[in-house]
Amino acid sequence: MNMVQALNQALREEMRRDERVVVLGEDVGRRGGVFLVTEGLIDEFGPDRVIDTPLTEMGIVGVAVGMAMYGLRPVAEIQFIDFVYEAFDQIVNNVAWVRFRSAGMYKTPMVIRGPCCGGIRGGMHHSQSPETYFMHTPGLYVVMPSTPKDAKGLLKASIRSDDPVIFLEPKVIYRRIREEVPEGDYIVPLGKGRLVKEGSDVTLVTWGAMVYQALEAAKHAEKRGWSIEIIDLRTLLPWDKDLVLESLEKTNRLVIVHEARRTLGPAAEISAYVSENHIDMLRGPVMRVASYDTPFPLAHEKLYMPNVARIYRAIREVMQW
Amino acid sequence: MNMVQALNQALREEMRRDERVVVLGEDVGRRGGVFLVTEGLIDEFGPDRVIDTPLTEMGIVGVAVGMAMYGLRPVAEIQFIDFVYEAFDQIVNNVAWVRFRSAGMYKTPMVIRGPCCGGIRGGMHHSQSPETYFMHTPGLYVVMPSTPKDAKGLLKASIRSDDPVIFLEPKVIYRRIREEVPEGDYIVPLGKGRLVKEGSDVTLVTWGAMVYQALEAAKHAEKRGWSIEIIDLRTLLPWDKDLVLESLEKTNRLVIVHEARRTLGPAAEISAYVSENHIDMLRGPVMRVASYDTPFPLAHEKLYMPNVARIYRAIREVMQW
Amino acid sequence: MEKGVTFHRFPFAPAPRDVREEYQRLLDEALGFKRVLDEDGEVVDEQLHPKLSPDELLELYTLMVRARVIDAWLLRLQRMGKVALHAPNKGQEATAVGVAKAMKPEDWLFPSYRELGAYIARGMSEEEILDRALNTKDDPLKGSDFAIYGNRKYNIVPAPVPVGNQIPHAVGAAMAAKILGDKIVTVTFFGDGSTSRGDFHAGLNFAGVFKSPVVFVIQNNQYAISVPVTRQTAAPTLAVKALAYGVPGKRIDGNDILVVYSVAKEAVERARNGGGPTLIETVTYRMGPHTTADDPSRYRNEEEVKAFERLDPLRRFKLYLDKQGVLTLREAEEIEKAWDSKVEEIIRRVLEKPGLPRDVFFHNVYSRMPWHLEEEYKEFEEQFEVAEELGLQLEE
Amino acid sequence: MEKGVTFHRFPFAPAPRDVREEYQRLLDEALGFKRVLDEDGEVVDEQLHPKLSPDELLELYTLMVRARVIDAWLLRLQRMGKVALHAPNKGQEATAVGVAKAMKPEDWLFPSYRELGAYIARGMSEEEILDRALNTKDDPLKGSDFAIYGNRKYNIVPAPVPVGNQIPHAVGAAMAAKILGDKIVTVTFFGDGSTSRGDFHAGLNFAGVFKSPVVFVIQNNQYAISVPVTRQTAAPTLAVKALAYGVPGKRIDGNDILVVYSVAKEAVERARNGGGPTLIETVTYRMGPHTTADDPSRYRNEEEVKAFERLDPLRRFKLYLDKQGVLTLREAEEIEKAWDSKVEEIIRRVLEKPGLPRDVFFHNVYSRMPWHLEEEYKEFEEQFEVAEELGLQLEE
Ligand SMILES: Cc1ncc(C[n+]2csc(CCOP(=O)(O)OP(=O)(O)O)c2C)c(N)n1
Ligand SMILES: Cc1ncc(C[n+]2csc(CCOP(=O)(O)OP(=O)(O)O)c2C)c(N)n1
Ligand SMILES: [Mg+2]
Ligand SMILES: [Mg+2]
Repeated sequence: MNMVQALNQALREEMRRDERVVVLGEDVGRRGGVFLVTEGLIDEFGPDRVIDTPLTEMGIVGVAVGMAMYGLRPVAEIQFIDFVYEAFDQIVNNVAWVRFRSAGMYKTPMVIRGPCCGGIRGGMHHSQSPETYFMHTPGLYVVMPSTPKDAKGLLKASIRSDDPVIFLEPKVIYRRIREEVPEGDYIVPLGKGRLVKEGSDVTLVTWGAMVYQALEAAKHAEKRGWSIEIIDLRTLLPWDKDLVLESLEKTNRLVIVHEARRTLGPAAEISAYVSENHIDMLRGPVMRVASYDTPFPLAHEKLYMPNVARIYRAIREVMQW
Repeated sequence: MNMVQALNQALREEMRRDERVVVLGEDVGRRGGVFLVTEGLIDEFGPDRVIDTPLTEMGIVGVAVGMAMYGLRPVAEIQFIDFVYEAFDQIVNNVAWVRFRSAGMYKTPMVIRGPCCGGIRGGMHHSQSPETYFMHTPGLYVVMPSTPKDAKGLLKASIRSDDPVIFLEPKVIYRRIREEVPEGDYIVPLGKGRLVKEGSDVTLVTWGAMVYQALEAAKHAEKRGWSIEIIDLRTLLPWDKDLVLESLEKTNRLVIVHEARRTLGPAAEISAYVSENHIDMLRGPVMRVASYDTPFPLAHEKLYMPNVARIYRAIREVMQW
Repeated sequence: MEKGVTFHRFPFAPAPRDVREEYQRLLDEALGFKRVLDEDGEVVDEQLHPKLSPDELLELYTLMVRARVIDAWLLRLQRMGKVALHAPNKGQEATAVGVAKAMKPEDWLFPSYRELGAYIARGMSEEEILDRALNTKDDPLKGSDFAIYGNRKYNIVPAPVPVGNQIPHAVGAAMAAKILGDKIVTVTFFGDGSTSRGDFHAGLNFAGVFKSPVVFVIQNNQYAISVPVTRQTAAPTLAVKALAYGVPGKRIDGNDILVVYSVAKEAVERARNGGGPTLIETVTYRMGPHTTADDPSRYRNEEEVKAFERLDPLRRFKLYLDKQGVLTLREAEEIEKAWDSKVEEIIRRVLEKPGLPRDVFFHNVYSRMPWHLEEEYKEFEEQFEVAEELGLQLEE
Repeated sequence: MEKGVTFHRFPFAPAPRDVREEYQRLLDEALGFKRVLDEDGEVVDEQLHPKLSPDELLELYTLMVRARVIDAWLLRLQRMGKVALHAPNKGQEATAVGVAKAMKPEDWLFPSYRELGAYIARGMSEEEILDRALNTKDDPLKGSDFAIYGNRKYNIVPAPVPVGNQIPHAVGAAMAAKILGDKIVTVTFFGDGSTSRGDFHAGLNFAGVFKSPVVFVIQNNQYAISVPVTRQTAAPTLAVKALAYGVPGKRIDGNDILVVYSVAKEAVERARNGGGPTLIETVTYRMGPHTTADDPSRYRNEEEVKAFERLDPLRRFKLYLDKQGVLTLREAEEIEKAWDSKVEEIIRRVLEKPGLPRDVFFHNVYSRMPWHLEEEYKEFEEQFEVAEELGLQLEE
């Protein structure tokens, strides 16, 4: 099963399980979403629970906030996460802060999900990785799956979460990665990473589609005799500190890889956290491999995003210490 | 002269110097802005150049983008920077990226300025420090002055910049700090920090109103015999790497203090940068003193923001290495 | 879900006659102006005159008085440095109370920050208002944003300070209620300035498309801080904006509690019965400054304020009650005085209360504190030891 | 700047008669529907019929043909994997060309992504369009977003992909021109879906308040991807939305180039002469898929598309030209064929061109590269050496 199907299944099962779960967004109904993540849901659950909305992200999110406050569990689709910024006001002030503002009297159990990240020649507005904007906003969870199985389990966990979740789906692997996905109920808990691969020389922390680049780079590194441990964080806020530190204890070397831009990309937080609290664990620099600090380009995106060569280069760098 | 007067003078002089400079925002005209930064400008320059707008930050910024593309140099006021999020879509996609999108055929020489930061019992929406959201957005400059003199020189430099500038004014020191401010023309270049105070044991990097907390904390530290160097970054993006590294070369200890929240606050970038490129300069952990990862509270704000005790604690910590 | 041409509305033709006629009617209401009472409390529209008992009338009056009294006290408390900020309600009591009384307790209110009368009408006590404003240990919103009131107990959702943010929330809640089959209505208040925000546009548009049970109340108090409504929009009225969304818009005298009550009641019940949303522009006037931080002399004359005093909703309603024989002017004044003393009494008590715990802001960020916040909490606790070591008195 | 009551617009009274009468007129136009040509190219409105010379008519026709030809080629190139994405224009040529020809060269156009005819009408060549779509070394936008065209040379501002973003830009540019005393007009295109965005609300409102010289053109092609316009808004027409902003809104046949030209010309000149903004809803139909990534069969029937074919703007204009004796149907077809061959020829040439330099995206982020980007640039350059070391062929 691919990730689109896994997400579709997660939505379907959750909507069957809990009638408070509704889906809304642009083209999510009869069109089934532009990537077909919501395909067929309108046939099973009808237009009251699978809601084609007018074209305004601010409206989609703002209305979902009201629904969540009232007692529904809305899953709001942003057609491409790059279009989320019109909703930023609603996300910061309301999705994230209603609970605080109301001293816990109201809450916003909702998911904002959408395709993110590069690799499909989507250009500036169909390729972005906006984790930072959300990770810097208290009150939110930020999640990004890298496999179909995780996608299903994480989306279910997100829908059931009493706290709002920004759920980012790397569209380049929507249909590219297939794996066995259990039918029926299971969740992948928020806040827990996944050990993708064990190793002893370098801890490579990453998430989303970069997991696959990291695996490739590790192969090259291992040809040189360097053993690479790979962690897929899955949840970016709060990130799985324990898993990272456990690995670092062994390797004492850290490389963080992400598609988000370098300056204040998520790696900055992980790096700064480790420097602040565990500098004694570090044998050398904490390397960041990230997209460059430019808008996402249409031309040469594969040279803009982290690739195997750039990840390998960072590994080589830390191995010199 | 205080900072409000210095900013007013900067605007007035720039508007006299260059008739393409216009000011727009909520209540900037007859009201002179809620903090009186634009006081009297409408009398001198008329309502065509000092424009009271309808109540929409998206509109203010979106319209200013069009003005800038056409050839004006708009200075858009956001009444409190906490209200900037409605404009976030326009800021990311257009203020920051018009130049890239148009391959340099159009540009957006404009300033978005507004009062920021805490300390006036302003509560959640009159106290925020949103540097991160802008620093993670390529195409922007991000500036925050800490003195009247710098405020004038930096605002002039920002207005003359061909690149767009987010100009954040720590409102708590609007009227609290007074100093001699030169009449007439001078600029403080973007991208250059200021050495506030020399010292040899710890480099304390900060900006905005935290400069004054840092100075206080340094006094306590010096009583214990620790010599503190204080750098006021003034520009957050791009930040003055050379000044910081020069200082670190001497001290080998780094503490970063800011009002923004800790997780992916600006300190994360500075810390990660140093860890990545100059870990050999570091004798111990890079400490961050920041506001907590919660919305800005009305109650007990002085315990929420960095204070002398918390800064001192971080200094003490790095001095143990 | 059928596909096809049924989804097009007269694409290559003018609007049909029935649509034109309906819009003609909507336009008339949106450009018109309805009132029951004139400036002197004389009934000028018998049809809209609600048939209320003397007790009910007395209640409306008392609620307006209570709003005015607590408003004045909050102003004073702010001047004394006890309250961080207050947004005066004076002059706008009729809209707040009239709308709130048109709602049922199970309906949800999404107010802005200038509707004390509505909170009181829905059951919030002066003591609670003061706990909130003074951030005592009993502050129901636990020291979060200023000038904001709300409590789930009364189905009053605390407003976000960024104006207009609550408009789509009211629509979303209304959509949710409809989906769940709850026969409730949501009502949201906002100002003339807030009609310029994206939230207004999104909220009204969704409400129109989904025929949501929601009533939008624009308190057109003529200003958004210093910006007059003529600078806010080139539309001749705010009610006419509703027509952009296929929603009826009514323009009424917001300083006449009887017309507010009647028109709001009709709109609320229409919404409850599946008739869809209504937008009501209540024309009113902000008699005080925008907030305690404002200086209105910079942008308006005292004569102007004076001129609008004749339209004071309490004055007009008192004259009406007097004429109706419900209450003499002197009795009316006595009620005012009594509430004033009562509130003074409450304030004395509330001022004695302890404040909120110093770690209050660590709570209610998440349903459970995540590890990074827990670690920060530890650092937070340590600062008190450090301060002691330094001989510092930490400001709170 | 005077203070005071002059800023209030009939606060406690209905709108005066002149305002009502004006709004009556505006409502009629916004709910109406104007056309010069009927489905068979017969003139049905002599008053709006522009008096154009045969050469001018021929030019209009040729421009529409060129738009349709390059559109079809872009579709083919996308299917061949050469173009990342294309948003077909078929069916909407009359609006694009008609509006563009109503503008002067010094006027500024803020298009969306579906107006090839307008770009061509303002001077953009097929070669330039192909350079853009294929990201050759001559791509004027240097490999930034797809499906977007623009060039300062023709005063065509490249659109942001987030729909509606450009609406306030057009208003801001118009305000700037007015401030600077330039007698130019700005025009912006956007779709029916885009009317729901905050940018539309802000842009229209500013234009109304500041009486800016701007013309808003909504291409109502009945869909926003799969969402029909009836789901986009409950308003009966899109033109009626203008009334919320004190702006006139006109509803016309967007598949009739003559009415588009006439009405746009009038609006543009009105704006130029200080008359303020106009919103024009051009009713049209998207004959193709939303983009090459879309599958319209999921949400609309082939019969529907068929039904709208009679309204094809080229078909109708050809019939008109034939009736007017400007061009026979056969001559018209020959023009089409000629352009098709010409474009095929150009494509052959453009496909030979080298692409953009691999470091292209490091440029035009700032006016001068700041230090952090310079450091990243160094890392960027190093990856090629590393790749070589690893024996890797880097994908570009
Ligand atoms: C989004 C946003 N921008 C700016 C402000 C600052 N501000 C507070 S109230 C106000 C004016 C609001 O006017 P209106 O909507 O008419 O309400 P009123 O205060 O008159 O009741 C402004 C600009 C805000 N609260 N929110
Ligand atoms: C802000 C934003 N949200 C979503 C999208 C994805 N999207 C691209 S085009 C489109 C529909 C636009 O419809 P309309 O405005 O009617 O223009 P049309 O495509 O019909 O010409 C959508 C939803 C986008 N480009 N921008
Ligand atoms: Mg107002
Ligand atoms: Mg459309």
